[in-house]
Amino acid sequence: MYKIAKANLPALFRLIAENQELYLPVNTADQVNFAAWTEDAQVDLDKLKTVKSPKDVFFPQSENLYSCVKDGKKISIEPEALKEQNFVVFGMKACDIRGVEVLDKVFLAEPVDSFYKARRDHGTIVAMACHEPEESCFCKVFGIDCADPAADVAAWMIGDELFWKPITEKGEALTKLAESLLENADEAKVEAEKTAIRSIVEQLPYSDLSLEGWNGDVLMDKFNSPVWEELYKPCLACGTCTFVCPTCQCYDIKDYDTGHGIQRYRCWDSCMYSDFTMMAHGNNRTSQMQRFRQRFMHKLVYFPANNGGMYSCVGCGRCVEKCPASLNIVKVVKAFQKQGGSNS
Amino acid sequence: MSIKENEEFRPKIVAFCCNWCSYAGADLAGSSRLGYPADVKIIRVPCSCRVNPMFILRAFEKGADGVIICGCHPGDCHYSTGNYYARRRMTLLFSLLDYVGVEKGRTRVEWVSAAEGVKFSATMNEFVEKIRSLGKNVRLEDLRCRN
Amino acid sequence: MQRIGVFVCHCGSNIAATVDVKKVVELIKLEPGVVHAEDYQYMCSEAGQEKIAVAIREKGLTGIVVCSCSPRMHEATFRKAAEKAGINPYMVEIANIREQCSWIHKDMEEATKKAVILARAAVAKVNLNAPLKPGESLVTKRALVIGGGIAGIQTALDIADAGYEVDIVEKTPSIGGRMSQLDKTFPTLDCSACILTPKMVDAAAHEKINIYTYSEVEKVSGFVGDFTVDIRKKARYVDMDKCTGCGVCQEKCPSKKAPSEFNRGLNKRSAIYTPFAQAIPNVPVIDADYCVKLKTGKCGLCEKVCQAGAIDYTQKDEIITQKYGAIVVATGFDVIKLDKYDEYAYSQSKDVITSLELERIMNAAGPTKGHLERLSDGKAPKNIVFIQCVGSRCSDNRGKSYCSKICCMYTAKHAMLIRDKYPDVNVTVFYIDVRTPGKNFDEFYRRAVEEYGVNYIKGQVGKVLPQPDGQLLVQGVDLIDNKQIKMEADMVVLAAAIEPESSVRKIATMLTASIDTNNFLTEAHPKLRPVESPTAGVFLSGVCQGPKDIPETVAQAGAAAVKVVGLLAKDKLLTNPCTAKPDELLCNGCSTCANVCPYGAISYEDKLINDHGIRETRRVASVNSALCQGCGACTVACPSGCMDLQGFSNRQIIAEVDAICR
Amino acid sequence: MQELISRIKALLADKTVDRVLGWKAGDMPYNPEPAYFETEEDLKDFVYDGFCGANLSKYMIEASKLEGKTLVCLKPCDTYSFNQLIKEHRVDREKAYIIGVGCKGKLDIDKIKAQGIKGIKSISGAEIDGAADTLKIDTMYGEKTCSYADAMLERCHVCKGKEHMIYDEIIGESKDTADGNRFDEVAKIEAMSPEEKFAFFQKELSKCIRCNACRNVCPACSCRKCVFDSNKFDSAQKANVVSFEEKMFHIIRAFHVAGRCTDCGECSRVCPQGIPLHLFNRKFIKDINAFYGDYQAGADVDAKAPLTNFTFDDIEPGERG
Repeated sequence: MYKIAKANLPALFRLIAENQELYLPVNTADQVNFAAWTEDAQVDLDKLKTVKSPKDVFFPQSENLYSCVKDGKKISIEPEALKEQNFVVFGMKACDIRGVEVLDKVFLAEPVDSFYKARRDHGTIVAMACHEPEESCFCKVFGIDCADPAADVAAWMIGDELFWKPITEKGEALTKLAESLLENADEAKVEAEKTAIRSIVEQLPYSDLSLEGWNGDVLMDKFNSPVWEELYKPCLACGTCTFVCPTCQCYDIKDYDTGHGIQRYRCWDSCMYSDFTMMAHGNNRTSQMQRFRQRFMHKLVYFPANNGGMYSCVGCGRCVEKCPASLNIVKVVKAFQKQGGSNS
Repeated sequence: MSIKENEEFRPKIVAFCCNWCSYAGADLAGSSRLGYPADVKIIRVPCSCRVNPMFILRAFEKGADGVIICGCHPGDCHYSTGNYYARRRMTLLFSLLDYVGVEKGRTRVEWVSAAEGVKFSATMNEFVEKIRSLGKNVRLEDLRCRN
Repeated sequence: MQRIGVFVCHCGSNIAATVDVKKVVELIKLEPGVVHAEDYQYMCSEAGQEKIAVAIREKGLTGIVVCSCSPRMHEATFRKAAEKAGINPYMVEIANIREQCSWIHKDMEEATKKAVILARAAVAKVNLNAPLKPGESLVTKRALVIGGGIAGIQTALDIADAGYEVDIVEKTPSIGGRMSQLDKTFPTLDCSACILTPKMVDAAAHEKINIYTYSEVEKVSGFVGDFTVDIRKKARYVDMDKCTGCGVCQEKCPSKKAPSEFNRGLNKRSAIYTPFAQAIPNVPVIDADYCVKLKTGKCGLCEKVCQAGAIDYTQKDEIITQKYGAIVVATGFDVIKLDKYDEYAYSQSKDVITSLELERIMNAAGPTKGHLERLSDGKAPKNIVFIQCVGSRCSDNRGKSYCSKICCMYTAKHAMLIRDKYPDVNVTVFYIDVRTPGKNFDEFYRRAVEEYGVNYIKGQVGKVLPQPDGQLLVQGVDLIDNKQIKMEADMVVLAAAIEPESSVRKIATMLTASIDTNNFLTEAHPKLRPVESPTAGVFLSGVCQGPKDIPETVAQAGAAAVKVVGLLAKDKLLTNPCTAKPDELLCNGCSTCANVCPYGAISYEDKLINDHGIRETRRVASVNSALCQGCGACTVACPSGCMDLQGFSNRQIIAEVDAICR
Repeated sequence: MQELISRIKALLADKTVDRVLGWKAGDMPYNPEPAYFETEEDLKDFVYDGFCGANLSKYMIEASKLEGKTLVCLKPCDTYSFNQLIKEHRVDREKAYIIGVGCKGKLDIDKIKAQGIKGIKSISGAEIDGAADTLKIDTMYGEKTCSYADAMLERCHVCKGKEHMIYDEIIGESKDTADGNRFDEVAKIEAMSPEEKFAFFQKELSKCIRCNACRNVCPACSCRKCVFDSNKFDSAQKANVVSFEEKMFHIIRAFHVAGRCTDCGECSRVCPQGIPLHLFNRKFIKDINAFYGDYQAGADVDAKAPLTNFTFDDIEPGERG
């Protein structure tokens, strides 16, 4: 266990950034999101949740896959280079780390997504415990301990000090790089902080949310439930929930005409959009109810059914805070509980 | 295309000309041999009211440095009222572009009649000069379109 | 993907001298969709068109790009050629590499580069072209002639002789126009009235001609073949059917203070009047501004003396709505106002007059009964100075930049007539140039100088100073002798510039006919289509198109008539297929498009729509393609992009933008 | 609120209306959601308080397709949107029973949280009846207070007034909460240099995640299919790249609603990244007022919209009004 004074963090960031890219929560125009560190960046480690999850560090909202360059009637293809430089993500929370684990299930399974894998291989994650969890958090429901996040390095911000514990080899390497700024520390303060966090988590209003009855066995019951008809109505069909979510992994592949060729890129897509999975014959989901249902069935039924019971929700609560119509996954779960009939 | 310091900057300029007045004005400039820089490329539209703001933004996105819309003089529209609508649309669009920090001179509307070959040529010369002085459009262009 | 053939025209050396056509061919072959490209001397020639036909047949082309002169020149030619060879004429696009490239650029490399880009834009567009089919519209077999001067009369007579109904709308109480105000005509010195009056009578008597005098065009809607026009027949207060034209009312009318328009305000007329003796119709009108009865309710003398009982003080303006297939503008001209030319003392001295006023003075029916006399004191003038180009060929904004064309000749005529009738009068003409192109024109001018001893001085007059004794001191320069000239005159005649009649602006706007900076109506092509307006179905006759003399006016009037007859001879016209077309699946039914449509071509209907399996009744736009003229206003008003314009679709224009910007 | 609920019950009972479009209490003190109610039983979850900011007008597009009448609760500013939708034939007046509900300014939970208030358990003072100047907020980290005015949505500080533009009946008092000029921010930007303007919008728009919340919530963006989702302009791009995309999207969106936007402020309310999107719309409104005379979209169903109208002597593009 090491520690570093909060006042020395800029020096730490500078040191890391000398060698590699460093992503961390930065305030831009009043909103905190993960972004590359620069000397002028307004780093904000106090904000519990960034607006977007940090998933785009590994799975960018838009990324090029390859370019076609036209020369007369000849077309040549230039593949996009894979990530080759190491980088550090500083300040990810336990829920977001679980989010990356969900993405791993999708992108690292065969066939492996080489773009994603390259980023995972080269990224070192410094996780941070959640000092004061908020009422929208429900990570506990998914067995996540936000007091003791596990990544390459775990960190705790306690008072004016940041405590630092390397966990993996990558974590050790980063610790070595930063050793000039780190000093040894004992774990007592950290243990006390963990206890404090856990006791807050116990009191959180959503912590006792029950997911009983949400698994692959009940697929058709849930799918055919009349509850969806009631639930979806306020939904505006925007992609806010999808784009702030740490686990949503759907993307679209499109071509951009550059005038001298095309760039084939992929970008996040949302199952809430009317043109999601649009095909020549149209869409396979024609109503917003179907699209709405898809998102929650995927998170709570299809994904666990295919991934050994792992839910693709991590309880970060971003959708709870950001949905323009105040809908969210918790309300969905509760509505089924209340309705009782189909399964609970 | 990167602009080397010593190389003369040749802007890309899109001119939307209405079929009845300005396109004919451009033809008259041509038959009167009233030159203007080759940087200007004309797109023929039936009326200035056919010019959708999306076309203008599209041009900038794809790397145009200036966009000019030419139509019949107010009152002379072949379709009676088209240029009046165009005038309002462009007034508001240009004002918004100015508001988001696009240099004012990059967009222009000019009323040029079929008889005004001289004016067409003079306007284009002037506009190209203005765009040259403003330099490359870097604020609106999509970087992917550079080569 | 289309199979596109690109044809690059040399236009002799017009294009090929500045644009490397071989290079254009070579580079355009690399564009997607282009399967054939070639160049040729003259694409518009028969051999050139045959090349297109051969390529269509042999290469299975589905789209054509011709890189040539302006589409305004030969688009129709190439469309026809394509159609003949079996592909839809609207699969042809023109890249204008002459007017908008080779003719304005000097550097070959630059012009070639631009030509390639223009060709690429056209190829990009053709890739998205779709075959279009014109609709049909019926032709109303009736023509409207606006203006009843010699131009209008001649046009009407020629159309009527071909067997079609014609209406003449004339805003003054009589047809006849400017020509009726002239005394003699050059270069033959015919009496103007003697040659005009028979034509006026012919027009009035023609069974196919219907004359609305004292009337104005109020509103025009519709399009070629099918115009609907509202004509305002102003209240005449005299029943046209009852009036016998005896003229007693005019004699008895006590209000005789109105300036005579016909005599250019040089004398007065009565409140009830016919403008001149030979007026057609020979029915007076009551000038409400001067009529005592209409102003105060008292008097009523004319009603009392009228044996026919034709006077009707209660008459109101009447609107007549009539359909026409073609409209001819023959609105003529007026002389400019001289308020910006104070140096000639026009407003200070009654003896400084315009040439048109001189015409009235010389005319036997004029204010002086044809005696040449000074208006200030009635004395016979001894020295007359003519000043040319007053307001014509003007480099500043006081006057007109153009030459009024008729002044040199009528001044020679005036000078000659004066010298002939009053040999003791000295006549001096100050001129910049004497322009006499025309049959027997120069001979006419030389007779004025050589036979009649008119004193021509090349030079400009700087000032005319009225002297206390009533004489006028003319200060000028003789440019040939290079000396200042001061001479006394007792009459100065100004050759004031002519300009289109002021009401033409309003009429042009109603007709959506374009007009130039001098208010002359624009012709569809300055050389090849001089009597047609760019607006289909609208034709030009006389000075409204540009300065001309009587023979030219009459010739143009006949030409316009032939064009009208050519139009009216058709039963149906093909309509422009480039009309707006909604995509019902995208339509919101919001009516925004209908709100900007100038033709009322968009309506809404509740329709059962199948939107990829979702069936519902929706309010959707529908376009009447016979009414739609294809301006595209609706396409931009439409927020969802549901409304698009065929032939100029959003994606086509964007493809052109992309091609130009890349 | 009791008066409102009993009136709604009565209208449901006598079949004047078939359903009610209002707000349902959420599972937090601040997250009520738009909801339909069809029975008296449903109405036990009905809520109307300071957090019911959502403009229900747009939901009436779908409600107009249903059988029978829908009772809709509209705040004064929402009624402008409803009128505009009538003007554009998107809602059916005959199918709506409009209760104009009173409004004393709506609250923005983000503004409360921005004051460092977190772990919120309950909030008192946001009820519609007992007008409180101060909100009392019970949190996991102790009791906090926040002034009502400081917690109000931006749009309420430039309130269009307490009058409903269209209604069948009005229940409850409204208050004009305006304490600022809605064009001040616009004027501030107008005064900047082009470089500053560009930097300002670049920074704000760089946050955009293309979630389309602004578009989808907007009552003026009522297109069945947005141009940015169709291939009509080849503009259907979803990427957020370091380029023109966001600017194009937001400029065109603002242009498409120019002269139709009632300035209801929903776009800024819902933006997850807190982008002040109203600055685009208000710029157009300010320009329209300056160039073509004052115009308030949605105030009068029969007024000619500025972009489908003209005068012969309108100012020329590029000139300043």
